[in-house]
Amino acid sequence: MKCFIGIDLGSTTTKAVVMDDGGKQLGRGITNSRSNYDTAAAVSKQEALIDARFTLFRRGLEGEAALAGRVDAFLAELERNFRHVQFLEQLDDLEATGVRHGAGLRFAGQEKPLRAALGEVFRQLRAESEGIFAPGAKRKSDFFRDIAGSRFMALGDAVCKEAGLSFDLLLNVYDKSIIEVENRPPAGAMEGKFLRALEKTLGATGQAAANGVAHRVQAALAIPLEEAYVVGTGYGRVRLPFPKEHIRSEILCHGLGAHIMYAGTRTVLDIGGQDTKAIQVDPDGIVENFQMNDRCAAGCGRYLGYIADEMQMGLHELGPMAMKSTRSLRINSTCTVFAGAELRDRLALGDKREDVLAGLHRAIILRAMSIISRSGGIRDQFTFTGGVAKNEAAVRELTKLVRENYGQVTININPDSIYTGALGGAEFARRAVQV
Amino acid sequence: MSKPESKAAGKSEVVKDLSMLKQKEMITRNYDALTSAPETGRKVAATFVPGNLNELIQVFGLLNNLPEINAIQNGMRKLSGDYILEAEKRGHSEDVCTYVKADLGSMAKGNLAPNGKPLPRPDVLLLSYTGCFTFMKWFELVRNEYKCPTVMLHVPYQGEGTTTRNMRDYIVKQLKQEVIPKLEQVSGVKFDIDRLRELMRESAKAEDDFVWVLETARHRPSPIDAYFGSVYYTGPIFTAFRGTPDASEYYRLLRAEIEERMAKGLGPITPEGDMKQQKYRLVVEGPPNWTSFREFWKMFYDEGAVVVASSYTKVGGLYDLGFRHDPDHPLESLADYAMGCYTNMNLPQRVGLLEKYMKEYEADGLLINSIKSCNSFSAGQLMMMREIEKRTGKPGAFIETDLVDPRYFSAANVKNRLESYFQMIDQKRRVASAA
Amino acid sequence: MCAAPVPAPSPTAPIVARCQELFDDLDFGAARRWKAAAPGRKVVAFMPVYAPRELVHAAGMLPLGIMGAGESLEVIHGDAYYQSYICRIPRSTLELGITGRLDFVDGFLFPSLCDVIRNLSGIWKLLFPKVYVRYLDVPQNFTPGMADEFWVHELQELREGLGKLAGVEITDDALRDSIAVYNENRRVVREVYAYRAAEPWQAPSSDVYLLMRAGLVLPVEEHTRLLRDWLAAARSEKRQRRDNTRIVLNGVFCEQPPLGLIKAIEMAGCYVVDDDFMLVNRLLIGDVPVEGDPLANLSTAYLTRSEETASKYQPDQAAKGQYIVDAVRRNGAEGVIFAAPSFCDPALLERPMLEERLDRVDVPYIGFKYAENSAQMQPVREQAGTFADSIKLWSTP
Amino acid sequence: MATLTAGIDVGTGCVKTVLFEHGGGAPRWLARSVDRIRQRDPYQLAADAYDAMLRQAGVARQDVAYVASTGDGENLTFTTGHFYSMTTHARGAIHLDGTTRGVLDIGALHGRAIRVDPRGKVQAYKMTSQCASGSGQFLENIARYLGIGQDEIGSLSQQGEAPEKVSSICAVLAETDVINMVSRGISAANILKGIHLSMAGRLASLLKGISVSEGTVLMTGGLALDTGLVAALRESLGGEKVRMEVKGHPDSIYAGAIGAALWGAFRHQKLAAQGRLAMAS
Ligand SMILES: Nc1ncnc2c1ncn2[C@@H]1O[C@H](COP(=O)(O)OP(=O)(O)O)[C@@H](O)[C@H]1O
Ligand SMILES: Nc1ncnc2c1ncn2[C@@H]1O[C@H](COP(=O)(O)OP(=O)(O)O)[C@@H](O)[C@H]1O
Ligand code: SF4
Ligand code: SF4
Ligand code: SF4
Repeated sequence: MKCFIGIDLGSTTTKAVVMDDGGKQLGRGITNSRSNYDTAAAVSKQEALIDARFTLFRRGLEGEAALAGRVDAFLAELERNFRHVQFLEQLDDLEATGVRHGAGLRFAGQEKPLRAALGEVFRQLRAESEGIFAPGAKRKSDFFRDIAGSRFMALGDAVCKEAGLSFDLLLNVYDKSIIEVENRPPAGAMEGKFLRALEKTLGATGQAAANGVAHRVQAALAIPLEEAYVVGTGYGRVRLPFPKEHIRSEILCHGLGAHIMYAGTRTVLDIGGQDTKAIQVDPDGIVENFQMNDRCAAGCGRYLGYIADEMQMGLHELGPMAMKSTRSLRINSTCTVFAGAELRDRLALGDKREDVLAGLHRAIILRAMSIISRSGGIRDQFTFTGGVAKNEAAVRELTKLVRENYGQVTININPDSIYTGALGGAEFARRAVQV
Repeated sequence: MSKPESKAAGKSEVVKDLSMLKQKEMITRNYDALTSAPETGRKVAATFVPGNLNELIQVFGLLNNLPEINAIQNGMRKLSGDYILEAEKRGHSEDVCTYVKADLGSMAKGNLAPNGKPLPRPDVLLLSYTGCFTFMKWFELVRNEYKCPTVMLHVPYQGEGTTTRNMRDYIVKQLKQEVIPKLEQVSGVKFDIDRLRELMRESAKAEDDFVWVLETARHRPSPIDAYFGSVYYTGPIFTAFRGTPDASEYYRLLRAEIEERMAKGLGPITPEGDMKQQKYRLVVEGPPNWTSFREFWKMFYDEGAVVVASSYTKVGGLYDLGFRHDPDHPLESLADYAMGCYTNMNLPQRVGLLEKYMKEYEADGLLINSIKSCNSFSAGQLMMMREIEKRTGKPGAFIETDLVDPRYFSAANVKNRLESYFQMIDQKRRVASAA
Repeated sequence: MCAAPVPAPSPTAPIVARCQELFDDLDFGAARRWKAAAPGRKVVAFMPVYAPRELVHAAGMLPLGIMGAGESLEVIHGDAYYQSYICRIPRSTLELGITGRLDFVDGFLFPSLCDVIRNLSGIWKLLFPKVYVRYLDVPQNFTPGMADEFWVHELQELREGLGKLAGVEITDDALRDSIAVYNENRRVVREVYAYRAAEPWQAPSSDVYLLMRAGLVLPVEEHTRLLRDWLAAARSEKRQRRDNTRIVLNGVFCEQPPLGLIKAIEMAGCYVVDDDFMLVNRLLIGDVPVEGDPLANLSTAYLTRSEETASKYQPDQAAKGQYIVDAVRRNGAEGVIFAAPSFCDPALLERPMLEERLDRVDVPYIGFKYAENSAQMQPVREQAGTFADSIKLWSTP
Repeated sequence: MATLTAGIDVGTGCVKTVLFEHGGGAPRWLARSVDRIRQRDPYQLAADAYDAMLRQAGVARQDVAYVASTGDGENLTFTTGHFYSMTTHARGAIHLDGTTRGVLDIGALHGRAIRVDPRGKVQAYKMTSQCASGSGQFLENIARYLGIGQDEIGSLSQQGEAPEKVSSICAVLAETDVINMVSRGISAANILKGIHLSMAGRLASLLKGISVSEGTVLMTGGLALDTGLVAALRESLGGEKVRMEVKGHPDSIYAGAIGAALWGAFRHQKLAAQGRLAMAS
């Protein structure tokens, strides 16, 4: 089957979308952006293709009587198992890499205990991985680095204490290895992993039903996913190993992506990690005008990230905390760093955290309003995309300001809006072949 | 006529047309005359480009030294950056017009002409206060250095969108009662109105050919680039040569060359030879960037974008709207000329003019190159863009650079913007042709 | 200081509070009420630094000075019209217009202060076609006899335009009366400035600032009364005199710094003894003759007896910048603080020439930039404070 | 009779206090303290630190003739007077090194270059404001990312042999650059050196702005302790035609507080001479 792929290489995350030739989304994938753009692009693409397989499984299983009413649950289970298999594979890689690094010169004289400690940590990690991927378990993140990293720290610390080994050594080995593992292009064959996951999932099912299900899943697996056309976009697009005609401006992709999600979109605001863009599109999704901020963190996602660090909070906790505020304080500093200092001053002076936070959210949105305004203002419908669209307090401030200044326009916010650029890219890929 | 028939793209030496050689020779001669003024005893006037009184200056045998042109020369030769820093070191703000700073910085560093010899001290500053407030401060600052006589010619702005009898009388009065007597005094030459008429007759000749050349951009393909290429075409007529037989000769040659290009169906000449395909026809508002002029231009011809009309080529007069220097009414005609240049038009007039160009030259869009340090041009350009988009239905694009401050030319940003813009025009066309 | 007795309520406080209210009111309630008080009344706005308000007054209309929207207005639409490298005042002024805060304004005058204001006149024409918009090309040729005719003629056109707007004919007599009214106002304005220069501890600069701002929105007669009341009240109270340095503030003639900045300068140990805020209140020096041709008188007053400022050409090289030295001498100042709006060509290009003048006579100075919404006062306090410190510590006792 | 004066410098990063004794010869330094503010109330911290220092010196509050604040200390309630930071850093620098003609004060959020005359009078200055690129906080953030302690930065940076250019000018977005560098396998030493060089470039242009071209340029403020930055600054000034020497001083972080204490003594004397002592209390 012909696939059209859009890859959005962002400053923080890389996103990919796979589309079929009818313009239907088959799958989406995301990974953290890293210095090796090829890998980031390859990983996100692979993730999207994996996701596409699940779409095909679903299509295949729709008519399967044995799973009547249970398709969702079955697929969820299958996915969990698949992720687990994938996780274990990457763990193996990490361990092997670690062992190799542990034998390095830096650790002369310590190789043995280090190797033993590594072995122990990975044994424990494998053992508890079952739990991490158990049904209903909440994972910290979808990225291997985050999941493995946090558990490695916790387990490693204990193991080192036990063994009388400096944890810094182990940490150093980890730091070296994770970068290598992360930057290794993903292993090719997915089929084996699917089959292992399938086996495990079916283990819980009755034999007869299992045969039918396995048959259909295998049939879906056999459908070749042919990469008909790939389009790259985003902040890092020029460094993608693509020929020029496969690269599209991120602005155009965002515009078109937003148009696909909400056909009535005329104005798009995208607040990502390093930049904020306001885009005006025509009724066909073609960009008419746009504005972006320059290289200053004030007013984009990193602003919130910085503030979260400053307050020792998680990024996802900021919004909910700011929502509790009853009066928003005015933040005077433009600069992110000065805003951080102002925040400390204000807290020291007895202002409430939530009020200060609300002020900070207002500040970032005000800056976005100014960029929107420079791009030509807001027209109905207005679509808000990018990572910050996940932040409810930002959404609240934005909604308020839009209402006050532009009246009752429709405001679209989609939890998957982080894929907007990649979606636009995929559509461009499709059009490149079809038009 | 030598034709750049074989211009192996890129490195090989660019074949120069006769007109180019002619202009080069004129400029060299003029700089030599200027730098040798201390020896020859010739007197020197400094004045500004918009609405300049070159014919009058010549009546008195004065050499005309235009500080804006020197700033451009220094910008193109990549010297302006240092000069600007020098001026800032001497207390000038980062925020002000960089032409002024490039000039003052150059003065501080020996004020060398392109021929490597110092430019002479002016004997008189003719402050044609036309179309830009900063001119006044500029000459106050220069006067502070040279302590030389300064003549103010206040040219009223077309605030109400027209010139009036009162405005004209005011200028003529200043010419008669102040400018002419002062120039007589400085030069020791008696004013000779017939000489002035003679020069103006010569001007008008060149002006006819110049307009003819600019208007060839109506053709498809356009044989000229009405911005980058035409910057050279404006040279003689906007500066120290208008009214000289040299200038007439230059435009005669130029016209013949363009006629030939048209006959052969050729596009404009670029630093890398003839421009091939013309995918986009643009109208450009605002001066170009000089420090990266070539790089900037390349971003256009590489993408197949040709400029068919521009406002910058009208700062030295709107000859295409019919104005000619009129030997029968010399002083009145000087007044009309000074009042009529582009920067002296009010915003609604500027919008009207660009709209006219968009339509008459069948442009695909309007591009504004907004100059960070030039309030005269830049304040209001966003509004102009909106207004043109509204009136013509064609998309506008806005880029921000500077005249001669290399710090403000971000090639990556400009390129990103232009690429998005061209892709956008493409998209629009596709949809239009599909419909 | 030892435990001070509870301070008696300051008699100037209510007057200043009223001015503060006018200052804070971005809907221009006072002007709106004036307009609504009688049918057919009209309001004509103007930008800094000089407008012949007498003509507006003589037509029975209210001249309303617009100085941007200050720090409290969140600019949402203004950025659609101005790039980041253009000063703030045109964008906040547009914000006032677009948000309907100036919808009661019938005419708008844009004097030739700089290219930004000049181009704003064009924007206004396009955006608000119903408003009578006029660009005032105030003459820059000060050679005697050169610009009179032109300017009288321009004033005549303005007079006709305003007359049409007001639906009255602006007679010479009406103009003469208006000139007299403004003469009186100018006298009191100068008295306030002189009073502050003599006893700056009695007249906090932020108070004087607010008093002068009030003159932009109140009918002139009322403003004159207000200033008189304030002078009487100020003279009746005794304020603590502090060990402050006396400075002249220059460069603040157009976009306004936030009030907090003026306070910060004073808090950091500086008494402002002269400034160039709201020049329109006192640009013309001395009385404009009431007898004779009023337009000619106004023209002559501007061309021959008006304050110098960055936006006016100085034809005499030797005299260029002398005004800042004069201001220092006249007011017994010890230094100059140059404060200019970011991206303000007139103020920033003028500054080096003024600095050179001050260098020649050994008057110390410092300079910084601000925007009407500047938030951080710390750098201002730091610089003004260090400046005051160094003058204080190094002056011979 | 010996006179005691104290200086309290309330910064955005740290609170510094010093106590001096005057009378006969050079002022003598009796006690000092420096405390990171972190998330605390700086005024309370200043009061506590001041009292702790007095206790350490065995002195009571009323024994101190003049308590001068500087930095953000204008609103402290127990002080005699306030001097602004540039005044005090200039004076403090002259005290620490008499040959000082230029001061580079780099604190948590700001950077300033000050030209001083031999008496400690501020003659010219340039400062960064509004944007925190190249400040102490910026460096601190990076170090935190790299997991490097404040005191290790200097020596580590000096080991950098192939400094990596930092392209982002933004203190916050530079972190992204740094993350990229780490993952490209660039050593912490080279990253730090690169940052130091980019900071030094900015500081050098501040220095140029005040046209100091000879004599000692003393670094004051917390970052003077960062030997890597000092080295980088020397390096980036190396190409200039200047005859100045950039130095740090072990007590540089106290420069503001020292200057305040010394100016306090000067003021005290002057007021005493004018019989206006009561006015200042
Ligand atoms: N769960 C979340 N809650 C709040 N904000 C988030 C969340 N996830 C991401 N963000 C914000 O989104 C930004 C990243 O957005 P993204 O669109 O992925 O950027 P880019 O395309 O530049 O990589 C982060 O800096 C962060 O501020
Ligand atoms: N030993 C050290 N090495 C490097 N930097 C230091 C050291 N000690 C303190 N700093 C830095 O100095 C800064 C505080 O400097 P300081 O001059 O006290 O600033 P402020 O006056 O703004 O509080 C902090 O950002 C801290 O990172
Ligand atoms: S402001 Fe613009 S028009 Fe005026 S001198 Fe500078 S560049 Fe020329
Ligand atoms: S602040 Fe300066 S540049 Fe801006 S409008 Fe006023 S005078 Fe012009
Ligand atoms: S102002 Fe702050 S956020 Fe913006 S570039 Fe500077 S350091 Fe970064």
